[in-house]
Amino acid sequence: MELLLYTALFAPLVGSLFAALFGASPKTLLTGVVTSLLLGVSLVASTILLVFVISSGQFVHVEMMTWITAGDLYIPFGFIVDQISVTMMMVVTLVSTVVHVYAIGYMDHDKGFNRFFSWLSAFVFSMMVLVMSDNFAGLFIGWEGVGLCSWGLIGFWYKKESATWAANEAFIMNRIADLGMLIGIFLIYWNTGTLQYHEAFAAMPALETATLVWIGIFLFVGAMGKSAQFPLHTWLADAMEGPTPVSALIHAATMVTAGVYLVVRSHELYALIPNVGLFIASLGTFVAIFAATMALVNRDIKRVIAYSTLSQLGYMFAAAGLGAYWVALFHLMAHAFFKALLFLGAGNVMHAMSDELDPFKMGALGKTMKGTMILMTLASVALAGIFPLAGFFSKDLILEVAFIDGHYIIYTVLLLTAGLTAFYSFRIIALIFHGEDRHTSLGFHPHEAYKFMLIAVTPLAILAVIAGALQGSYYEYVTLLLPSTEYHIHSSLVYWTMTIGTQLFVIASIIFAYKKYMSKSVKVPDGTSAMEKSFFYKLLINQYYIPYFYEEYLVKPYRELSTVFWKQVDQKIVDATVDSIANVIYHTGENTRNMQSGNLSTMLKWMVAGLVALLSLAVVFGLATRHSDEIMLILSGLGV
Amino acid sequence: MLDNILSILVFFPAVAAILGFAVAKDSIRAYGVAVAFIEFALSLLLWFSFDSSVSGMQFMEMVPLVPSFGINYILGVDGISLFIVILASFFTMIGIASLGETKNVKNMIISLLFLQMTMAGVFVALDAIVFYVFWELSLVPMLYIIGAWGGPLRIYASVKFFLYTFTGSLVMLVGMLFMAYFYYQATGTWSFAFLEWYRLILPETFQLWLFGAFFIGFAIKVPMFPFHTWLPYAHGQAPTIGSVILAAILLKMGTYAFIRLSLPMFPDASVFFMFPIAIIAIIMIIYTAMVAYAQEDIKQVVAYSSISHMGVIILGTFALNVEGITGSIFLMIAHGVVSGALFLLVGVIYDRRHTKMMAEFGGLASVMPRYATIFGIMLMASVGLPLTINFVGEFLSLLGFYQQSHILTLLAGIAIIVGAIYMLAAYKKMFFGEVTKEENRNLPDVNKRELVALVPLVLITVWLGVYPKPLLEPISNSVESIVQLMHDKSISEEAKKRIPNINNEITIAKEAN
Amino acid sequence: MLEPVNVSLESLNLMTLAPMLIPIIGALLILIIDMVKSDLDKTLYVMISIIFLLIDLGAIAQTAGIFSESGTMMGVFDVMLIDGLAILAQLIIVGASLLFIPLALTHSRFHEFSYSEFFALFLFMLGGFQFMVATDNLILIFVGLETSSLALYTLIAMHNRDKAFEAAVKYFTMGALAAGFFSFGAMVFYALTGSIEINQIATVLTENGFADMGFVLIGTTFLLGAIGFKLSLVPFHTWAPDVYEGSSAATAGFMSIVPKIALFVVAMRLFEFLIHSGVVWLEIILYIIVVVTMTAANIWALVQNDVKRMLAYSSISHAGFVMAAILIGTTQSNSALFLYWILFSFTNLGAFSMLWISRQKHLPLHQSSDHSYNKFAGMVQTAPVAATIMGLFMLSLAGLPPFALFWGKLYMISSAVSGGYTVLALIMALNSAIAGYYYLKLIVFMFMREPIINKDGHVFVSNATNPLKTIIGFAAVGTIFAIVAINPILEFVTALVFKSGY
Amino acid sequence: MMEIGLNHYLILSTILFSIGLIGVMRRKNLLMLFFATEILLNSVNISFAAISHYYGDLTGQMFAFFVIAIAASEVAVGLGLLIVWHKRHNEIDLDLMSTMKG
Repeated sequence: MELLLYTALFAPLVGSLFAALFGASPKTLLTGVVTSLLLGVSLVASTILLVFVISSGQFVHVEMMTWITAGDLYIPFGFIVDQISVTMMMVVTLVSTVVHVYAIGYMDHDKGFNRFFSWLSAFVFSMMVLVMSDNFAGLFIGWEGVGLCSWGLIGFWYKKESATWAANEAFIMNRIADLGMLIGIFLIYWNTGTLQYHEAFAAMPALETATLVWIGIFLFVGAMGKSAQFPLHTWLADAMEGPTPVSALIHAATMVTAGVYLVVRSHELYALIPNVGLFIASLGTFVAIFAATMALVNRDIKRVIAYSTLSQLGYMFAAAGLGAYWVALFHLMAHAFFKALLFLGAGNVMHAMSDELDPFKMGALGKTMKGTMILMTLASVALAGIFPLAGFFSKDLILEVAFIDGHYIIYTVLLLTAGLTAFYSFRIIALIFHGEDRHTSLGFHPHEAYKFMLIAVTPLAILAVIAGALQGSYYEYVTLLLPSTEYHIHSSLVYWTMTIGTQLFVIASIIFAYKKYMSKSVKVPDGTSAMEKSFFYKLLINQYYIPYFYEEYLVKPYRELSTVFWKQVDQKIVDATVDSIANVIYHTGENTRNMQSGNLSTMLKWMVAGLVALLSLAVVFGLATRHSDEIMLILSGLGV
Repeated sequence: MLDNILSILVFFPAVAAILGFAVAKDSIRAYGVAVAFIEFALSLLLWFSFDSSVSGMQFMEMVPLVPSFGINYILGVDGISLFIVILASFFTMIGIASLGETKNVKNMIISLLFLQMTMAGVFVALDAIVFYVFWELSLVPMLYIIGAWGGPLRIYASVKFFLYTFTGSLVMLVGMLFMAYFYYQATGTWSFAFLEWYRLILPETFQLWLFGAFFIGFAIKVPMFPFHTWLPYAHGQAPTIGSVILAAILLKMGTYAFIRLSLPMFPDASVFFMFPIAIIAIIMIIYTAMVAYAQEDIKQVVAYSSISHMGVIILGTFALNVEGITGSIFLMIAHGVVSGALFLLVGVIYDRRHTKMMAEFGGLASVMPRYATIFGIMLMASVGLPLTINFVGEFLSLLGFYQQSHILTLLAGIAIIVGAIYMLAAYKKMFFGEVTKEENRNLPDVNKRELVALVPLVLITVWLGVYPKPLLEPISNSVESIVQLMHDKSISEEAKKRIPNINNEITIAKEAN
Repeated sequence: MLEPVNVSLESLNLMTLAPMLIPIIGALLILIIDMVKSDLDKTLYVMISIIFLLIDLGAIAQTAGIFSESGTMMGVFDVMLIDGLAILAQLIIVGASLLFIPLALTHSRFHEFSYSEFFALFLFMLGGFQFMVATDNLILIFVGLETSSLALYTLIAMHNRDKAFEAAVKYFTMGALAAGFFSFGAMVFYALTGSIEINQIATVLTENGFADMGFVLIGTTFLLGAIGFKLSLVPFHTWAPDVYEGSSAATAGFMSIVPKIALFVVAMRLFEFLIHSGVVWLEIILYIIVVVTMTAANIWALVQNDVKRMLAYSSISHAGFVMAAILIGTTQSNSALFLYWILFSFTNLGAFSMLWISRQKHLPLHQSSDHSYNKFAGMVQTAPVAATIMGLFMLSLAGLPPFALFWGKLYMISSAVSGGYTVLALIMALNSAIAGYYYLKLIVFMFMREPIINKDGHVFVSNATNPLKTIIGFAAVGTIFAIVAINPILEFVTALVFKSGY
Repeated sequence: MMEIGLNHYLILSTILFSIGLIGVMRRKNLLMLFFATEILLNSVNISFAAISHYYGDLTGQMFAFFVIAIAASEVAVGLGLLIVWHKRHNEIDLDLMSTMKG
């Protein structure tokens, strides 16, 4: 088992290093193949581990070696494979294998082919570390590692200003969150004296609530960064600058869900502090609808999908916050499949349209790219949560959870969001594949992607369809670790009305979307139509002016303040004071050197003057002797 | 051999330097490399024969110099100093090895060897006066290196560097003399030996004054805000090798001295000044990081970033617990490696373009991929990414100080954000985007000689990031003994509370098991 | 009916007189030789003087031996007084002179050395100094002081340049004034106590408990004026820079060491008892003078553009620094004084000799003064060894460890600390920092600038001959390896000082 | 007719001394300057003589003798210098004697 664990963990690293060897050299298909194969290996290993865990219900726990020891602090490289981590491992390895294979085709013509695969595998490795570590420090390694790789991959086309900018934005925003995480870790160490999950969580019930609340909050701040929760969400949309496979793997399936994973992983902590849980749930809910609204109007396929990812993450947090950890995890898994699928589909479209992203300029692509259309529609249906696809089981479950726990506001909002989700997903489907042909006039000649790319993504498609069916068995084994709260609405009447109601609502919005965007009248918006003038449209298309706000009120001031600090404070004040001291001394010399006039009689006068001065001092002293004691006081001050 | 390996370590380079005068100009480089290599080998030998389980001093040597005034030549090394010594010899070696084309290279190499002597001396000296001798002597070669091979402002920079530090250390000298005098009053004999001074328990007021006197000397050396302004000039003007040694080793003298002198000798004062100093450290971290962000000259960015990192080191030192101090010592080494490497990298591009202005570059990633990669790795190390050497140090330092103050640590933690900001911005400016300037279009990538210097640094960066244990263990051992000493010596309640008592922790742990 | 005066030789204890007589005899001998056969080569005179100095040294050693057995001894109607201070001072005086005399053996011929009188006067001067230090009789001090001074004026003048004469005249006139001060001061004390022997004065004054303090202060003031003049304490220092600049580098170096140590001893004898018997006024005055002398001289040295002049100011500031020892007045500080001065004599003599060997006989047109900073620019490229040695002396003067003067400073400041003069200690330390700048300035010129005037290095060693090189080498070695000598010197000095009750 | 006591002598000598001092400060002519210094020294002699008579021991007068001797030799040296200077510049004005300054 240990061997398997190491294989699963290090196969991607090996792949990455192998690819790195050819980093600077021109494209060699080899790198792509090798990395994909190694990931396959890792996938197999994880599968076996999964089987083992399911069958035996035990963990695999290894401690590879010591990392940091100082004083009482002891941090090993320890890895654990339990129900939670193995789920994540499956998701990660599966999606990434698919993406790798897909990318061989997608990055076909790119100069940085080898570099790309090196980064991508490196990412997988960090992600594995993140999910498999058995302590917070190890988690943090992965945490930062994925951040680094996402930096490298968002900025993969480093010649594009926007790409590098987005990369740095993502990294820095994550850094802000990581600080929170770090503080959380410190709190855990100084209060429980360890960073190992099981020891730490075991010690936690003994601590007073205030501390726990702080720990919970700080850890969640970390989670917010990675999972791009409000207000640290802006980087995710910008991260779409990266190649599409990257978006599929990192910014849909795996990295962004790390936050959810963290919350699920520390469920024992959050179970102790329900208030924080509720806060998380509320924030999640808010983000869900907040992101969905932005997705409604956006005119960039990838950004739309990014926002939908955001809103789905909101769902997950809502679930996790309400204590339905296994539900959250389940939705995480399901979402990974169909969202990755969606992105890869979008990737095909991009290729076909030579990197054009505005759906309004497409239309009727269905004729030329049937396969992609089917895949994406499938994914969208799953996302919308239509029975019997994955989305239905995972998402509706979350709604039920909210309902049963009596958080009706959350419930309503999430329900609404479900409708929005359906609408915007099918908005782009309609715009891309159906309706009028708007692209040929613009001189695009779309073509279907390579066969093997389509084949590569089929596993995702299949899972997107059937994942729901696994719910029962999944529940069985994951609740060995997570709190096993069954969610059953007591009266079946309510249950059915709810379910069917939801379904109808969703379907309705789908139809609405189709009607609206398949009509002949749809044309490339030119900022004239009434809708585009409306306040809400502006608000949404500008993402609620949040990026603008950040730019104006955070970035700019920081830049200016830095300059002030340098030019004014550091040079004009701090340094100037030092120099002025020196100058004062020097100039005193310059000014007084004339005392030495070189004229003999002046010199003699000086001598006599000195004598006279001493004599007068003698007189003064004679007087001073009367007040000798005060004098002594002063002198003692001088140390005389 | 091993009995006075330390003396050999200290004086071998000096002797070699004197002999070096006889070596012909064209073969001096080889000579220098050879000597530096032997020195490095010696330092490694020291490490291998060093017993990590012992917390106290090892390889002690003692020769009376001025017995009537209690000045003795005492050397010794423990976990705290060991690795800095090794680092020093290491950097001298790769520094000489990577030395580019320089006018009268002979003088340069000879002064480097003398510098190596002083650096080794400072860190192994256990007698205040001997310590002071090397401390001051280290200024001279540096003065020469900056002043003779530096940029346009070199003379201003070098003189400023010299006088500023010289002034500070003179105040420190007065402090030392006071310390010796107190010792004389207490015991009736003069002594400047650290280990003797450790045993002296001073009343708190004295501690405060003496701490202040020493502080001025150390703070200027570190350099701590607001005494830092000499550093940007020194770095900005110094030749690459100068900046490398300055950043990697010379700055560490100050922080090392804090741990070696201030803490164990004035525990109460250390506690008393903990928060003021922590605040200064935080100012260093954030303020200088912002200044670094504003720079247009890549070398200045690295220079200011050093100050920012030194802030973290100081913070860790004044955590006054094992985790923090261990972390700060480790970070000294880490920062030495990383900033040294960064300065070397800046030197690489400077040799090619003779400018350090970031605006002059852009898109280098496509022109010099290897260079970009190494720079990237070092950048990530300097940002403190886990599994790189810096992270271990920063993590421990912050972790340590968190025990003393939550909010201050939170502020100090901003280091990891601002650090990322200026470093990534600089990297973006230099390496990303299209190649704009013609002269950048076909710059040669890093050559062999440069790789010789850089690759080892990269390896160390990763190796110690993944497996810092061999360093952490001895360091932490020695630190434990110092912290224990501080706890036992401290008078005030506050101090007793702030400084953990290892022994009883251990006993508690035993009871627990 | 007068009784026949008969004095036993034993009671005279002529041994105490021997050290002073030897150089005087030497001087007379030289004069006689010159009368018998004139225009002999200077080397002869140099060697004769060296021989006599060596004998003198032997004699001092003798007295030292006796002293170590029988302690302080009086002689010759109790005018002579041989104690630790006297011995130490004489050792320094003679030793320094031994290093100085061979500087006459320059490569290019200089006017003064061709006269035998030069050496005769030199030896007379030494005799004078030795008298000064080996007595506590004000008359004898006065006589010694004047003998030596007058000889010194002439020596300076013999350098035979306009500036030299100017210097001599200035020095002389102010010296005359100082002599006036001295005699007046002595008169006051005589009037107060009816005695002119310092220890007598001390006893009388302490007996009547400083009844008329006012007069004591006046007397002290005048003596302070006279001594301050010789020690070049501000504001009596004005002669120093000009005289140093005017006279040859060698003489300047000599002046910066030998006369001062003699005066320090006198000052020690005179002021110690006053301070210890609680004349607070003197303490304050000295405090002020010490601080002002140190600081002001340093500040003026900063702005000089001639190295010799800079060194002049620097030695003023050093004198102030050492004067602190007398202010502190503990055994430690007094021994620190001697230690410091021994080390200082090494370094300073070395520095001045470096100037001396770079001295051109005739000033080039484009050169304002003998030793302008510009002259030394880029020296390391043309004359690396010389530059290094010069730099060494500068660092030592700046008090950079481990070079000679550092140990002096160390011990001096330490004595201030132990004496309870905290602030003073700090001021001393900071002053060394200021001083650092101008010593550094020369180093900067030598090592970091491009040559301006002298493209070939020969200028810097134009005067060098083997004897000179030897001396410089000697000084250099002494400067570098001082540390090994510190302990013996320190123990020796402390023992002597302590034994003579200071 | 009042008795002339020690104090009168002392006062006299002090006055003379001050005259000397003033002379030293005011005189621009080198020769006159030397005279002034002579006055200084001799003013002291007066009081020495007086005091030693007052105490009735000879030390003071001995001192006076020495002072005289020294004064004489000073004059010798001084005049020597003065003559050389006059030879070279044929003037003995102080103010022209300030090539070295600063």
